Amino acid sequence: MIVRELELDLDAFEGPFDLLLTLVLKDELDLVELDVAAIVLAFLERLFERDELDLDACGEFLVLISALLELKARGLFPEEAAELAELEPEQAAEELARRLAEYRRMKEAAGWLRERLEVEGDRYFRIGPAPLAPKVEPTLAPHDPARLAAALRLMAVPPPEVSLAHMALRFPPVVQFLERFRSVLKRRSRFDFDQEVGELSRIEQAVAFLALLELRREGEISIEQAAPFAPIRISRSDVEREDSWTLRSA
Amino acid sequence: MDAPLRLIASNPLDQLAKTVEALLVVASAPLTAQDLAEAAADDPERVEAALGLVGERYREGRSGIVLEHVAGGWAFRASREAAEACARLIEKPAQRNLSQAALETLAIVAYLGPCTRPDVTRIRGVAADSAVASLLERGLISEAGRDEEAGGAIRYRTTPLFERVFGLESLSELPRLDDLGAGVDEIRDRLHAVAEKRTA
Amino acid sequence: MDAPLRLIASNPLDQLAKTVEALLVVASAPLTAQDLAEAAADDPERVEAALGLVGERYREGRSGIVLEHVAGGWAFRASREAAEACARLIEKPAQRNLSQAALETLAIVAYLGPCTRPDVTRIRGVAADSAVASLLERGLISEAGRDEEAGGAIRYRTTPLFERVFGLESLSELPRLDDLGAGVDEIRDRLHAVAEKRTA
Repeated sequence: MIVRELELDLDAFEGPFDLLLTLVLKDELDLVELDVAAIVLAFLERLFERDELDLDACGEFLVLISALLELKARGLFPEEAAELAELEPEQAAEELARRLAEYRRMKEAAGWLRERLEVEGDRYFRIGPAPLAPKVEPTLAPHDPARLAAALRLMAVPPPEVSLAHMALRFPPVVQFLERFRSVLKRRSRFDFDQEVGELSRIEQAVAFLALLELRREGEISIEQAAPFAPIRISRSDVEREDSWTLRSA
Repeated sequence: MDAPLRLIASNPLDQLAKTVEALLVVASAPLTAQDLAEAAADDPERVEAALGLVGERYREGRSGIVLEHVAGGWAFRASREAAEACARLIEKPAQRNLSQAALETLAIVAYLGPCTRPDVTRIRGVAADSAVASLLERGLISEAGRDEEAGGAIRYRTTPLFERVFGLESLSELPRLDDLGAGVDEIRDRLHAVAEKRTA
Repeated sequence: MDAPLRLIASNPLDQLAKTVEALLVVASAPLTAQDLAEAAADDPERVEAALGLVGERYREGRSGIVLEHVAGGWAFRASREAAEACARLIEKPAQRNLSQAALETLAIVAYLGPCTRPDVTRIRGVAADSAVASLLERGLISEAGRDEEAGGAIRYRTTPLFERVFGLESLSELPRLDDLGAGVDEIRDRLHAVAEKRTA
C-alpha cells in the first residue's frame, strides 16, 4: 500500500494524500479546516481491509500524519495558550480534547447558521434608518468627565504577559533528533531508546520517536522491541545484517 | 395612570393599529410591544391586540409588506414573493458571501458572547482579525466594552441585525450546544469499532 | 428588452404593486420609478401605474403608513397623526448615552489633542469609524484641519458642546492622569506600547 496515494474524501478536501500535503505546504489549504482524525480513520479502514500488517506503510503514515498534527497543533496553540503549560500532561490532554470538542461544536453551529441563511435568504428587512423618518436633534445627558479618564486608563492596562513557561509544549524539530541519533550510532552500534531520551520531556520523547521512524524508513536503523512496553532497542542497519533478527521478519 | 385611560376612550383599537404601523415603518430595528406602548402612550395589552390587527393586514401573500416577530420584537419586512426584486435593489446585504471563518466566528460570538478576539482565536486556532473586521463591517457583531481581566481586549456581541438576518426571535433559538458536536461521538465510535476489529 | 415584456403577461398590476410595496419598505433612500422598475424587472410606465395603486392604499388618514413623493423619488413615511408617537420613539433614553467605543474615542481626542482616525484606531486597536461618525453627528467633536504628515488625514478635536456635556470650563479641567505619564507625549507613548502588545 502506498500511503501517498491514499484516497481521501474529507469535508475540506477530496483526492490523494500527497496532493493534500502539497496544498498544506503551499498554504493553499488551511489546516484548521482539515479533519486529521478523518484521515487517520481512512488509513486505518484501508489497513484493516487487508489481512497483513504493512509496517512500511504504517511507518510512513505515522511520519506524515505526525508532521500534519504538529503543524496543526502549532496553529491551534499560539502564544495565548500559555496557561496550558502549567497543566500536567494528563490534564493537558483532557484540555486538548475539551477544546477540540468545543471547536467541533462551533463548527457545527456555523453549519447551522449557514443552512439558516439559505432558508432565510428570501426575507428582506430594511437595514438602516427609514428614508423619511423624523430627524432627531442630538441630545445628551450630562456626563461625568471621570468616565473619560477611566476609559483612557482601561486602554492603558497592559495585556497579560506571555509566559515562556509553555515553551515545553513547543515541538523541537525532528531533524535535531535525527542528528543526535546518527551521532550516537557513530559511536555505538546499538542503543536503548528509553535510556537515551529518559531525561527529556514527553513532547521531546514523542518527536524523538518520530525521528526513529524516519531513520528506519531511510533504512539507517532497525528497531527491536521484545514485547509491548518493553525497552526499544535501536541498532545500525549494518549491524542488523549481522544479526538475523529484524523487525521486518518479526 | 390616568393618561392611558383617557387615551383609550379617544383612541379605538383601529387608531392604535395605525399608530403601530407608523412606528414600525420608521423604526430601524425591531420594536417590542413595550417599546410600541411607550411611544404610543398606550398600554401594552392594547398594543398586543393592535399588533394582531396589523399582523392580519400585513401577512404573507396579502401585501408586499409583512409583519414579523424577530430579534425579540416586531418589524416589517418585504414579502417572500418580492425577494428577487429586493435582491436586485439591495446590492450587498449583510449575509452575502460570508466565509466559513466568518460563520465560525459568528457562531462563537453568538454562543459565548460577549467575547474577545483572543477568545475566538483560542477556539478556532487561527487569528480571527479579518473575520471579526468583516462581521463588524456587516453590522452582524458590535463592540461590547472591554474585558478588564483580559488586559482590556475589546469584547464583541451579536447585534439585533444578526437575529434579523438569521430569522431568530432571540439567541435562545440557537440549537443547544449539547445537541451539537455529534461528530465528536461519531469519531469516537468509529475508533472503537476499528479497535474491536483489531482485537477480534 | 424581452424579459420585462414576458413578465408583463404573468405579472398583473396588483402583483407589481405588492412588489413596489416590498421594495419601498426595505429601502433606506427614496426610490425613483426607474429604480423601482429595474428592481422589479418591469417597465417604468407600469410601475407608475402600480405606484398609483400603492398611493391609494397608503394615503393620509387611511393607514399609519403614507406613500410620499419627495425630491429623490418615492418613500414611505409615518402618518401625521402618529407624529407625536414617532417623536417619543426616536427620542429614546438609549440615544442619550455614549457607547464604550464613542467614550474611548472621545477620551483620546480630549486628552491627546487633535488627532486623526488612524491615530484613534492605533490606540484603540480596532477601527473607530462608526464611533467618529456618531460623535461628529452628535456635535461632540469637529474637524480640525488635515494632518499633512499623515497623508492629509482629517484631524478631530472636541467642541464647546463637549465641554458643556461634561461640565468642563475648558479641557484643562479634565481629571488628571498623572498615574499614566508625566505629559501628553508620555501618555500617548504608553498607550501606543500597550496597543501594540495587545494586537501582537
